[in-house]
Formats: sequence, C-alpha cells, structure tokens
Amino acid sequence: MLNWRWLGSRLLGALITLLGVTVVVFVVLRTIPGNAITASLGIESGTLTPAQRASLEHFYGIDRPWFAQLWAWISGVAHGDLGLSLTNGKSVTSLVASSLPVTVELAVLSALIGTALGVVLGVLAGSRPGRASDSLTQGASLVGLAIPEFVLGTAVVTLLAEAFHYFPDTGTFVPLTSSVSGNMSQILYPSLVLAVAFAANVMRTTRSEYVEMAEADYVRTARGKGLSPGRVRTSHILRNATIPIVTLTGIQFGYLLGGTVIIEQIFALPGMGRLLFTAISNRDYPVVQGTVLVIAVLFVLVNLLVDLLYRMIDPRTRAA
Amino acid sequence: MSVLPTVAEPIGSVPTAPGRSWLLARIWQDRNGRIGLIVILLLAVVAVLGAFGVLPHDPIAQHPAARLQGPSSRYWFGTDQFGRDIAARAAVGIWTSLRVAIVSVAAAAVIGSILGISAGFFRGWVDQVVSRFVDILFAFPAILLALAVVSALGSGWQNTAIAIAVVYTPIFARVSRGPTLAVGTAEYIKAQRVLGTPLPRILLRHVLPNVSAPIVVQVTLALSWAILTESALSFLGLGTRPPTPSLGLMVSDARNTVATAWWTLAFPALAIVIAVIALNLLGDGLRSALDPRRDSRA
Amino acid sequence: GLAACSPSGSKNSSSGTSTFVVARTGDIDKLDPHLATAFQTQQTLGLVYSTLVQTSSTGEIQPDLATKWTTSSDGRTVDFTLRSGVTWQDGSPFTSGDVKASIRRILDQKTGAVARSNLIAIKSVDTPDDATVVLHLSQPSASLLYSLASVNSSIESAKDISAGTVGKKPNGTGAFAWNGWNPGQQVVLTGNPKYYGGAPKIKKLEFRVIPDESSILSGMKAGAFQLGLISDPGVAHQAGKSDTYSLAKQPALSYHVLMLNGRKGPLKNQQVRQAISCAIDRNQVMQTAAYGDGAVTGPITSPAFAYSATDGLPCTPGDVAKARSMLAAAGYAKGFTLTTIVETGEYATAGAEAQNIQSQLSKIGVTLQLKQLSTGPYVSAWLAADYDAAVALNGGSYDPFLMYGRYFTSGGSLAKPAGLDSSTLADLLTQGNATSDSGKRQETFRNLQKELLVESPWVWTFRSDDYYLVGSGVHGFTPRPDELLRSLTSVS
Amino acid sequence: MPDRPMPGGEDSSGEIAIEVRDVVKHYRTPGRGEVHALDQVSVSVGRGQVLGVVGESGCGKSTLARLLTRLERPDSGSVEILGRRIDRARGRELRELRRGIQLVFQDPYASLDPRQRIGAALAEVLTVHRLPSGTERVGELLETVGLPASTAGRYPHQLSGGQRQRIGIARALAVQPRILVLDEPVSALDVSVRAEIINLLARLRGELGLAFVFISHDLGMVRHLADQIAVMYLGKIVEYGPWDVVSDTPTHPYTRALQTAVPIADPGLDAPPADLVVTGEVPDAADPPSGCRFHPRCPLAEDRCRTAEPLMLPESGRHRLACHVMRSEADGTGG
Amino acid sequence: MSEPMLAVRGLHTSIRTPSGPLEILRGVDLEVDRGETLAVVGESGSGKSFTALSIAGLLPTGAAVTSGQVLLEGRDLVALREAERRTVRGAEIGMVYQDPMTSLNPMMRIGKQVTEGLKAHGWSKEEARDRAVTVLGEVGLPSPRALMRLYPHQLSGGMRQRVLIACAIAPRPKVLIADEPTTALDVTIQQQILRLVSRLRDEYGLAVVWITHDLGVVARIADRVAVVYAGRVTELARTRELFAAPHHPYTDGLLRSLPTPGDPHQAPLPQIGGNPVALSALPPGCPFAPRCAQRQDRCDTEEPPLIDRTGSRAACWVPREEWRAPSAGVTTRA
Ligand SMILES: Nc1ncnc2c1ncn2[C@@H]1O[C@H](COP(=O)(O)OP(=O)(O)OP(=O)(O)O)[C@@H](O)[C@H]1O
Ligand SMILES: Nc1ncnc2c1ncn2[C@@H]1O[C@H](COP(=O)(O)OP(=O)(O)OP(=O)(O)O)[C@@H](O)[C@H]1O
Ligand SMILES: [Mg+2]
Ligand SMILES: [Mg+2]
Repeated sequence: MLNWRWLGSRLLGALITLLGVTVVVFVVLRTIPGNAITASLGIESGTLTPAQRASLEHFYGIDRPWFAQLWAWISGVAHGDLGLSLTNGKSVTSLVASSLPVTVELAVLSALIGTALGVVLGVLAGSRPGRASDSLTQGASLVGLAIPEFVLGTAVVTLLAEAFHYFPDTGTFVPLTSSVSGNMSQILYPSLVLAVAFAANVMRTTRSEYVEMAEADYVRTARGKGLSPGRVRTSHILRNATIPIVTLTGIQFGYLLGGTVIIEQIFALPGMGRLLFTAISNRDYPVVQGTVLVIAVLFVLVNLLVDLLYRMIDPRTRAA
Repeated sequence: MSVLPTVAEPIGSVPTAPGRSWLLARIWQDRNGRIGLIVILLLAVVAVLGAFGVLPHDPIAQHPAARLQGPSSRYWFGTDQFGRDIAARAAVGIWTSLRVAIVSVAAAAVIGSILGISAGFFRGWVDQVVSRFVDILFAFPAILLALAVVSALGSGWQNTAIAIAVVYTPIFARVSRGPTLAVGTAEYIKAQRVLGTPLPRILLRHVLPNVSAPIVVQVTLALSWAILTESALSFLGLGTRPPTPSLGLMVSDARNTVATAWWTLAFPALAIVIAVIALNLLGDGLRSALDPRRDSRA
Repeated sequence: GLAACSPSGSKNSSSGTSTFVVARTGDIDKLDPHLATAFQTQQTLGLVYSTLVQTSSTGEIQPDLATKWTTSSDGRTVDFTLRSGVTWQDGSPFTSGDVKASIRRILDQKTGAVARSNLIAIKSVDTPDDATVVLHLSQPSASLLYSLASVNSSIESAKDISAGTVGKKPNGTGAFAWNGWNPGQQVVLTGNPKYYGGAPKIKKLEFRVIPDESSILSGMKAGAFQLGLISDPGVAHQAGKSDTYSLAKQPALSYHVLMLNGRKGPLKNQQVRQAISCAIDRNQVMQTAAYGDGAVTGPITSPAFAYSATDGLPCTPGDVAKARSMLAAAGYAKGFTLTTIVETGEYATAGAEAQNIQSQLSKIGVTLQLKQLSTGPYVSAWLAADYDAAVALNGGSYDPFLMYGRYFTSGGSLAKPAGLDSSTLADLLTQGNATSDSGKRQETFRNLQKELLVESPWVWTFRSDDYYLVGSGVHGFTPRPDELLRSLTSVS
Repeated sequence: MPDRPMPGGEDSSGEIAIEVRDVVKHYRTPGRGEVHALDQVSVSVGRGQVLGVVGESGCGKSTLARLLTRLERPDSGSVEILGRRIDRARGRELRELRRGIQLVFQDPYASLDPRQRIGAALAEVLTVHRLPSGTERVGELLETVGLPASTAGRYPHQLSGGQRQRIGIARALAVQPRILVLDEPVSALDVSVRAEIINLLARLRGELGLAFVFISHDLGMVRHLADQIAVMYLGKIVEYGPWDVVSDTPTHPYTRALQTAVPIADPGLDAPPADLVVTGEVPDAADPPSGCRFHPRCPLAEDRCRTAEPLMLPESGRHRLACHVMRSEADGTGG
Repeated sequence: MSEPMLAVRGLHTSIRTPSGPLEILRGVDLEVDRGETLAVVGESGSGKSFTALSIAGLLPTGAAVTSGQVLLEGRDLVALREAERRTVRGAEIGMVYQDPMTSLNPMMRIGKQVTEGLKAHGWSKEEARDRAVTVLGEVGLPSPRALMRLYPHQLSGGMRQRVLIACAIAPRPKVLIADEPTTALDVTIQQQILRLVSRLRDEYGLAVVWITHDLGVVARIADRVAVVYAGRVTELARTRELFAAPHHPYTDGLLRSLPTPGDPHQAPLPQIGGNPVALSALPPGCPFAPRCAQRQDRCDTEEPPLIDRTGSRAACWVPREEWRAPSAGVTTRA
C-alpha cells in the first residue's frame, strides 16, 4: 500500500529539519543577552560572589563552550532526556509532557471547528458566487481574519465573566479522558477563539477552490450525466477541493501552534505556548529548547500526516 | 519574390490597451479589488498626514488634565490615559504599522523570492539546501522566531520589522518556488536558452516577471498579517517602542482602559481591522487581475 | 524523581467549597525558602515556614517562633526564647537545634542563601537549651531582627537539613502544610490543624497561575477565585464595582524610581541630577501611569519611618522653570539625551511611567531615549549599570538599612547599579544600623532621606498600590505592605 | 539568394548540417523508473535539406529536438551541428553553435513570454547576440514572416495562433541560423491557418537556404515538406528514407499503420480494412516491450519479433528499416 | 418525413463578459436522425463547443440560451425546467468531451463514474454495475471488472476516452454529442475511436453529433456536415456533396488548404488569408467577407441566411456557379 521509499526519504528530511531547528534555537538563544543566573536571581544575582557565580555557572552547565553544551544537549535528546528546567528544577520532559496534551487538544479542536465551519461557509459562499449570502460570508471571514487574537480572546473572557459569570476553569488541566465536560469547560472557548481566523482562512480557500472546481471539465461531465446538483457538489466538486483544503489545514496547523502562545496566556491554559513564553522570559534554556523541539516535531509530524493524508485522498499520488 | 502576401490589414481587434495603468485598471474591474484599493489609498493618505504631522493635535504631547476623555468635537476619537489625542495617534499609528509592515514584507519578499526562485530554477542541491532552510524556519513557531529576534535586538520598529521579515521569508520562498518550477520548464524559457540568452537575463527578465503574480498577491496578504503580528508583538511587550504610536501598541495598551473608556480600544482596533480587510480585498483584486485565465477567453 | 509534583493527584477544584483559590500571575520557582527570590515563592513558602520573629503590617517586630528576645547593651549578643509545643508539619518537635541548623545553613556560602549578606554579622549560634538560642554578632546590627523576619530566614528542620531534603518537600511550622505543586499551574497547601497560632479556617489553599491579569479580573467576576492578586493599576482600574468581589488597595513597600547613573556624562553633576528630579511632577507620573493609585514618596517607604518626600530638594518638583534654570546653571541649557532602559513584561506600569517622564523631561530639553528590554536583558543591563537612566520598580523593606545598604554602602552588593558613590550616604546607613535606639534611628534615617534627595542619585516617584480582589465571601483578609499573605491564616 | 556568412565560423564539413550518431537518452523519473526516450538513434541532414520526423506521442521526437539544440545532452552518442559537436561545446563555442541551430516550438503561445511585447522580444534576441537591433531590423524580421511591422507593439495574447507561430519563427530567424528545428509547429494551429505556416516555411527554406528538422505526428504534413522521413516508435527509429518511399510505399508495419490511420479528407475513400488498423496503445516508454518494440500491436508479428530486436539495416538505397518480417528474405534473421 | 431525432432551430446563446453580454451563437440550425452522424466543423472559437453545451444544457455560469429551440423528438428542451432537463441529460443525450485527461474525476474510481450516471436515472445498484461491466466491454476495454476499480490516472488517454464514451452510452441515450473527442489522441488511437463510435451508432441507433475541426475525420464518419463560422452555421450538407461541391467559400477554402496524398511535393498549399474573426468585433455584413475571395458589395452590408442550393444549404449570397477562380482564399496552386 504505502510507498516505503517515499516515507523513508520524507522521514529523513524531517529528521534533518529537526536537527536544523535544534541547532538554530540553540544558537539563537545564546545570542540573547542575559543568562540563566540573571534570569533566576534577577537583580539579586548582582550580590553573588565570584565563587558563587562560578559554582552556579557550573551547575547550569553554562561555563562550557557552546558547542560542548550543544553536543551534550543533542546526545541527551537522543536518550529522551531534555534536561532540567533552570527555574524550577523539574525535568523538561515532564513539563512538556504535562503541557503537550493541552496544546495539542487546543490546536486539534480549533482545527476541527475551524475546518468544519470554514468548509460549510465556503461551500455556501462558493456555490452561489456573487449572491448576498456569498458577500455576507466573505465579509464575515474578512472580519474574522482581521481581528487580533488577543482582542478577541480578551473580549470573550470578559464577556463570559460579565454576562454569564463564567470563567473557563483553569485549575489543573482536566484531560479529555477523565471528564469530557470538565475538559470542554477549559478548552472549548479558547478553541473557538483560535478557530475564528482558522475558519476564515479555510472558508476563503474552500470558496475559491469551490468556484474553480465547479468549472472543471469533470464537473461538467458529471452534470452531463444528469446528476443532481447536490451530488455533483459532494462527490465531485468538494471531493476534489479537499486536497487544497487539507494542505491549507496542515500549514495553518503550524500557525495554530504559534497562536496558542497568546491564547494560553489569556485563558490561563497550562499549555506549551505558555510554557514557552515563560521560559523565554526566564532564559530557561532547557525548557525553551525542549519546547521548541517538541513543537517542531509536532509541526513536522502534522505535515507528514498531511502528506500521508494527501496521498491517501488523492489516488494520483498513491503508490501503484 | 515572395509567393505569399504579407498581411497588411490590421491584426484582429485589440482586447485591452496595455500600458502602465494596466494592472490598476484590472484591479479596478474587480469589485473587491476596487474597495480594497480605495480604502488602502484613504488609509495611506491618513498615514501620510500623520507622518508629516499635518494634524490638529500632537500625537505625542501629553495633557494630563485631559486624560481619558470621550470623543468630542475637540478630540474626535477621545484621549488616552496620558491625555493624548487618539485620532492623531491612530493616524500616526497607521503610518507606523504600515511602515513596519511594508519594510518587513519588502525584505521578506525580496529575500524569500530570491531563495525560492533560485531553488525552483536551479533545482538540484540549491533546491535541497533552500527547501531545508525553509522547512527549518517553518518548523519554528512564528511567534518564537519573532520573540527571539526582538529579544536579541531589542524592541523598536526596525527590529520588529526584522522579526516579522524573518517569519515571512520562508513563506515567500515557498510561494515563489512553486511557480518557478513550472516557469523554469516553460517553453518560453527554453526558447530563451536556445536563443543563447545569458542566465541572469533569463532570470531577471523572463522568470521573475512571470512568477511575480503569486508573489504580489502574497505581498498584500503578508502586509495584513504583518500588521496583526506587529500588534501581537506589542501585546507581548515587544513591538514598537513608545511613545511612537502604533496601532498594535494602542490596542494592547487600551486593554487596560477599555472598560471605562471604550474609545481607547475601539478606534485603533477598527483601524487594524479596516487595514487588514482592505489589504485582503486588494489581494483578491490582484489575484483576479493577475489571473492568466481571465484573458484566455474573449 | 521529584516526589512533590504529581499533577494527577489534584482534583478539579472549583466545585469544592472548602478550597480557597488565590489567583496570581506568576508561579513559584523553588521550594527552599532560603533560596527564594521570586516574590511568589516567598509569598507561598511564607505560609508554610515560620521565622523567629515577624514584622507587623506597620513594620514593628513581633514574636513568631521566638516569644521573647533581648539584645545585650553592646548590641553584640541577642537571646531568643522559643515558643514551646511547636511541632513540624511532619510531626517531630521544634527545638533550638533547628534554629541553629537553619542559621548555619544560611551562613554557609555553598548554600547560596539570599539572606546570607544580611546575617553576615552573626559570628556564632549557641543553644544552651531546647528553648533558647543565643546569637553572637561581630558588630551591632539594628537590621538583624528585620532580616530574621524575612522569609529568606525561615527556620527549617535540622533533620531535613542534614537529610538534604530541604527544597524537595517543604516541611515547616507554619499555618499551611505543603500538598503539591504542578509547575506553571498551581500550588496546593492544606491548613495545618496543629498550627501554634490556631488552626486556619481554610482547609485547602490553592495558588493558581493566571498569566494575564485581565483574566484574573474576569475570573473574579465569574466567582472562580476567592482572592486575586493584581499589580497592574490598569486592570484594577477596570475592576469597577461588582457583587462578587471587592477591591482592596494597599500601598506597597516597593517604589517606582527613575535611577540615574551618576557615574556617566552630565549626570555626574549633582546639579543636573537635581534639575531632573525637580522637573518631574511625581503626582503626574502617578496619575498617568497608575491612574492616581498609590502615594508620592521619597526614598524611604517603610511606614515606620515616614518623612517628607521632598525635603532636601531645592525646589518643588514639577517646577519646570526652576529645573530649566538649574540645568542652565550647570551648563546644559540645551539639554542632552539619556538612554533609558525600561523593562517590558512583568512590570506593568514601566512603559507608561517612562512615557510620562519622557514627556515631562522633554520640557527641560532632556531627551529620554527609551530602550525596552524584556526581563533577562533588562536585568543584565541593570546589573552592569549599562544605562544612563533606568525606569525601575525596586523592592522595599521595613528597615531602611536593608533597603539602601546594599546600594550605597561601600562594597554594597548593588553599588554598581546604584550609580553613585557617597561617603555621606554610606556613613549614615552604617550609623543607622549600628544603633538600636529608635529615636536615634529615626533621626539618622531622616538625614539619610534628606541626603538622598540632595544628592538625587535617583528620582523617586511613587509607591504603587498592590491590589487585592477579595471575593465577597471572604472575611478577615488584611493586605500588608510587604505583600505577604499572612492574614490568610485567619481568613474565613 | 543572398549568400550569408555561416554563423559559428567556418563550415568545415561541407554538405552535412546535422549528424546524429547512436544517441541514447534515458530519463530517470521517481515514479516511473527509467524512461527510454531515445535509444541508439542516428540521423543526418544535408544542408538545405528537410528531415521529417513522425511518430506518436511520447516516442521521443521532442527529446531529439532538445538534444539537437543542446537544451539537453545525450547519455551517449554524438550530436554534430555544422560539423562541430554541440553536445561537447561549452561557453563561447556553444553560443556560436547555438546561433547555427534554432528551435521553433509546438505551442506558439507558451513559447512567447506573455509579458513582453513582440518588438521587445525580437530586439532582445538581437541585443543579446550583439546584432543590429533597431526597429528597422525588427520590422524586417516581421516582414520576413509575413507580418506588418506594426505587430512589434503587440503582446502575444493580442495575436492569433498563426501570427504567434510566425513570431516564433521570426525570433528563431533573428540570429541567422542555418538550421531550424520545428517541433510540431502547426499541431496547435487551426486547420485554416496551417497552410499559411507550411507555405511560409517552404518559402524561407527557399529564400534562406535553411535546413529543417520538421517534427510532426501527421504523416501527411511531413510528406508535404520533407526530403527524408524518419519514423519513430518508442524511442527508436523504425524506418528512415526518402519522403516518397516512406510515405507513399511504406514498408514497416508501423509506418503503414500510421499512413492508414490518418483520415483523408475524401468521403469517397473506403475506410481502411480492419487488418491494417493497429490495435492497442503505445506502451509505456519506461517499460518497453522486449524484442521489436512494436510487436504487441503489430498485425504481422512473429515469434522472433518478441525476442530479438531488429536492427536498422539498409533496405534499398538510402532507405533503412528495422523489421524482421518485412525485410527482404535474403537478409535472414538480422541478428 | 417524420421528426428528426434532434433538431436545433435558430439557437442564440450569449455569455456575460466584463464588457457586457456577448452573443456567441447567433442562430444555429442543425438536425440529425437516428443512426446518423452529423459532423460540426469550424475553426477554433467559432462556437462548436457552445453549440454542444447549449444542446445538453451544460452552459457555463453566465451563459444562457436567449432564443431558439432544441427539439429532441419534437420536445423543446430549452423550455424545460432545470429539474426536468436533468432527466433528459445523460439519459437521452450523452456527451463525450475533448480532453479525456481532465474530463474524468481524478478522485473517483472508474466503476463509480460509469454507474453514478445510471443510478441518477433510477437504475438499481446491481443493474448499474452489470450495465457498467457490459458497456466497458463494449467500448473495447480489456477486463472491465478489474478496470472498474482503477482510477483515471492509471489509464492511458485512449482508454480514458473509451471510459468517457462508456459513461455516455451506458444509459442508452438517443443522442450522443462528441466534442472533438479525438483531438488529444494519437492518430492510431483516433482511428480506433472513430471505428468504435461508428459501430456503437449502428448498434444503438444513436444520433451522433460529432464536433471536429479535422475534415479527414468528417470524411470518414459523417453522413452530414454543418460548417460553423462566427457562431452561425454557414453550410449544411450531406458529406459527399459538401466535399464534392462546397457552396460556401469558407468551406471551399478549408477543403483546399489540406495537403493530400496526391499533392505535388513541396508545392505551396492554397490558404485562406486573413485572420479568424473575433466575435466581439464582427463586421456588419457577412462575417467571412473580410477574408473572402468571392466578396461582393452586398456581403459587406447584409448577412446572408442559409440559402438552399443544390445538395446544400449555404449562407452565402454568391452561388457557386458565379464564383471567380481561384475559388477561395488568395493563393492558388499555380
Ligand atoms: N524531462 C523528462 N523527464 C522524464 N521523462 C521525460 C522527460 N522528457 C520526456 N520524457 C519522457 O520521454 C519520452 C519521450 O518524450 P518526448 O517529449 O520526446 O516525446 P514526443 O515524441 O515529443 O511526444 P509528443 O508527441 O507528446 O510531444 C516520453 O515517454 C516522456 O514521458
Ligand atoms: N466565458 C467566456 N467569456 C467570453 N467569451 C467566451 C467564454 N467562453 C467562450 N467564449 C467564446 O465563445 C466562443 C465559442 O467558443 P467555443 O468553445 O464554442 O468554440 P469552439 O468552436 O468549440 O472552439 P475550439 O475548436 O477551440 O474548441 C469563442 O470565441 C470563445 O472565445
Ligand atoms: Mg513533443
Ligand atoms: Mg471546443
């Protein structure tokens, strides 16, 4: 079924990408002024004696040349060890492990909502181009694209609190597996906020693909067979439009991962975005490195998945 | 001598009169493009007014006595927590935001397109290297890239622009690589090679103009994202350096005053929304203006 | 292998009525009070651990683990009588051995304890019996008791110290016992029924990390938290009226200041520094940056040492004409440019203060060039004194010596960022610390404040308010200037 | 005819314009495996002569054109243009040689830069080769291909298909080549204008003494113009000889099939008999049949056709053939 | 004579363009009977495809029939509502398109593409399957059962065209409209398709409308020919008669411009001069007049209707007998 050679070369490429990401993040972090000591002690780090400073530098491993640090880190990663957080001493692996599900669920749920909404609206607009419904949906999608996420996020949080006395519960993250309603009460609203821009993008792509596909020769063939408009729409136009939509969803998913930084901040969700943001301001190298690597892995995986999906949907790319 | 007559009568009919205004005229024909163009032009006029300080109020001067005043005939859009005129600030803010967006997108478009066109045209190892590089940049969360750049360089509009440029460079590389792959094998490029046209000339005169359509469309979209990214960075405290007003900064500052003074948020946010929508509409217009299929008929 | 952090253990808590939820923007970073610098860590561990003495909310020293203490006439010996019947949360009894072990741990250079420099005067510790501790000092130190009252001087159990388990699972004598920590999300404490000050009414206390203060406000509106800690006046300003919470303001010990680097350029000139100080209308800074919340202040913020905020300045601050003429007299009629570092992120009003000060100074021809830096780079630049001026929010203390000793005594740990060397200041500080006579201390520190204003190494603007959004069902909560949450012990 | 100087230096070989020997070109493609686009192909074209190349799609016609114009290089074998190896040439020599041989493409629209005016396109070629490039010369070129000088101001999309193809030819002529390779120059054109282009080519050949390689899938068209015809099938030449022999009395079963397959505009003619109609489709060039590549579709196929590959052997005079069955008995199995 | 199977009368079709509506068909008249093939020839852009699409009711968005009739066994299809029209489409009129590479849905298995049309017209699943297998066999595709499971990209162009034909004839339509179905194919494959369609026409008693620009193809399969120029039929005749004696100078020019086996080698071909006409800029009179060697004054002002001539109907004012030699175009063989 699968084309193993393709998969092999694809995986190799992914690996090289990840290695590149590792090196880049490592180097970039070290070009930023400030280090773990000033980050964890703040202005108090000025009170350190040289001996204290040296012992702390040794403790954090920042007294070694950077390539030695890089090598130590990479070999650690190879063993599944992402190091220890400089700020709270926890293992990065455990920090990432506890925040990863939040972000993944947030991103997946927004992607699902966004795709569903976007496709439905896109078809609605695309099947009657130029009509009022088309202009309306297009207008709405533009507004959706244009509102900054943090404005929308704040607005939603405020509105929920003021009008419904509701605050998305932010205690410990409740995994979907332990309580669906508890989980949803935390994830649903931020997902909706993230889904808005996502849906807007999907809607626009769907619409233009729909309009384009509707002109395709095979659609004319299908109409020529006397099929009902509904059938033509679902089995011919939409089916072919799925490929660009899937591709877009893949690319957008990457942006979603980035978008979680702000949304997790506003909705106080303990996800990767927040972990990352806090770690950056704290110069918590191991955490930043670990988080970025995991996000990159996610991104690469999603793209791989999209490629796979793409190959599954599109018979032309399927291995013979 | 010749057995054939030369065709002397005028050739067919001329569909469109080509000229400098060609693109604008075509955008104008598209409803979305027309709206986008008008709004962008209006915003540009406002921005230029702001940039040259031809406004009734100083956007930076503080009037502590007139803090947080609502819209009035004196202060059209009200004042902020320092008693600064929001209308003036919004005008300059449009200028700053546009400036950040334009500089960053221009840089990203130039660098990204050079990368993408080289990859698509030369293929082979050039393509491998560029594509890998692009993949790596893509795999980074965009906001992290921006954060890292701004943290390393410090804030300020130039650095914000650099950060945004770094984020969008890979997009332009991707967008230009695809069409270049196609254009690179097109017959008119082969024709140039057979004719012995030197490579740089082929790239500059024949490849570039023919892959420019998706790049140009991308530019308008990237401009709109850049405005949003600038505001997101400002929200995280890493955007434009105060007191220079930028729309993003105004919106994120206004989060603190919105409950008591809605106008502090409403007007700058509206400006962002309008600018982003207009740029997207312009993008639609460009897309349709540059669509080769529009010409293939009639 | 950290035992304390199993996130799976905690239950979804908003339903449990017995849980008291405190929302704040940051998380704790360590479990060892001796190493705790982060303010959230001190706030939390201060509830788990006790200290020998404590400060009242007005800055007086009060008993805690020690019920009585006496200082010898030469000021070099201090005797403490310990409270009896106190037990550690793990059940073992509290003795003078624990105190000795704790102090030795703090003084041990290898520990890297924060309080070490403040307790460095302690030469040795004697424990004649289980209920008595004697400290021998190398020189008299009036700030010693204040230092001992700090969370950084918490008493840890000797057993934990020797077992090396300090910082892994907190075990104190305080009102709340350690329950669990989910980094980045929440810390859970449980009421200690055996607490010597009486069992707290709160059975379960949860600190939740809500990074965005606006979201804390929203949560309070929705009734999701019992207490919300806010530092951004903007957010507090938005709070308005609500039946789910009330807003309590408490002036803090920390102060907003424009630090000047007196070792650089025109700022070397005292008259220039004074001119800058004179040009800035403190009230305007407070009005625009903090929506008028807080109090204009001089250098010393302790309520126990209240002095005039401007005595010593040759002008009324905000007098632009005067400032201008002072600047001209100093030879800078045309003004000059100062590169000013401003922190973004944690310190909410920095940007606004900077902008207002910038605007005010522009009137005397001094241009502030704002250099916004995120916390890490800001701290690096600050420590290296790599700036002309810095917009800062510096921590305060009940004891003026503890506040400024490290900046303005020779060899002070923060002498570099202080930006000024003044033997007068150093002498006044040493003098103030050497005596425990309260009248003399009042006098000395009054002179200190005056001298600070004369020298104008920095421009002190205002003490901001800390804001507490107190849930409507919460009774007995009293905020403190040092931002500790001691009163949670008696809250219902 | 004006006696123009030879571009690319002295003509050392005298009569021969193109000499292709045993050229092999394979493409490695990721999905498909190795495509045998050209296998052991040899042709030669005399000066001022027209070689017609016919064959079905995918048989390698365009590949041959690309090798001739050095858009690509052969895997093995040699390509000589005007007595010099264009496949080996580099730098300056290549540029000179390139002026000697020019290519006209099938799709006149695709081969013109859509964003360049006609005049600019022609002037560019002239400038690049440091030839006089004034409006006059451009006008002259346009007139050579039967277009008014005013065409220079047009964009490609403002011209009809036939006009565009004339531009393609004019552009090729701009560098004063000795040889034109025409890759299906009229296939994309309307019937009503095909004759114009064919006539134009015939005229140019007469006026300028050009040699042509005329590629087409239409045997009738090739017949009209060519002196020699090469019939290709799946990367190989199967029959090669004078135009009348190949087109009017074809010997190879494939050539015969081609001949009968082209419908003639005469309703009076009967449809060809069923046994002359080839069945099946052109096999994939990535997986060519064993033996004679035509055997699966050949009405005359015998056992040996399945195993042994027929060699290209002279039949009579300049007529060459690669077929086991139709060869005169004396030649035996042919190897 | 009874009703023809399909008759088109005075068909006008317009399309919306940015510069206003453009009339593409300006009065098309055609008819075909069962078991008969009508060839529609004309240069590119003359409106051949629009004629086919107007008949089938498959015009692109923005295009519509403005007047005229499409009579299927006397029933006017133009007057039908879209839902009724759909029952005719596919079931009674089958369509085969020019580009077999793009006319099949790349994402759908061959079997589904053949059966979905049947199911739309009320066939049961099993009936449709059986019918699909049969019809795929009938169009000469090997092992139809296995083929049903393949996707279009796994087939060659010729095979795809056969699949398209199978789709079209599966519901046993009365009329088959083929829009240049062999243009994209090799000559040997074209030959196979031509034979196939002729065979099917006879077996099914189909009325075939075959659009092409290749007069060779016309000669081989058509019973009747309609020559289209600038959106109108300019000549309508039986094939043999048209080839023997065209009554329109355009037809005449077309016929002469082809190289034929008997031609003198390398001699110039006669050609129709001038340029194809642009629909957006039609001359006032006969649209062919600017290119016509037989032009008279009247031609520049008045557009000729179809005029009955011996063995033909032609839209030309000038009877063949009055033509100047050389007949059409500007060049002769001499
Ligand atoms: N760049 C390439 N990479 C891989 N395969 C190629 C390439 N170019 C051509 N081929 C393959 O080589 C074979 C010959 O191609 P070529 O273009 O020479 O055929 P052709 O005779 O010109 O066909 P047509 O009549 O369709 O133009 C075909 O099977 C084609 O798919
Ligand atoms: N969307 C459209 N807008 C404007 N004009 C159009 C449109 N679609 C087609 N036309 C015009 O309609 C005319 C008829 O087109 P049609 O496809 O019927 O021609 P045809 O005879 O089938 O040509 P070909 O042989 O190239 O297939 C052409 O002149 C074309 O330019
Ligand atoms: Mg070819
Ligand atoms: Mg057509």
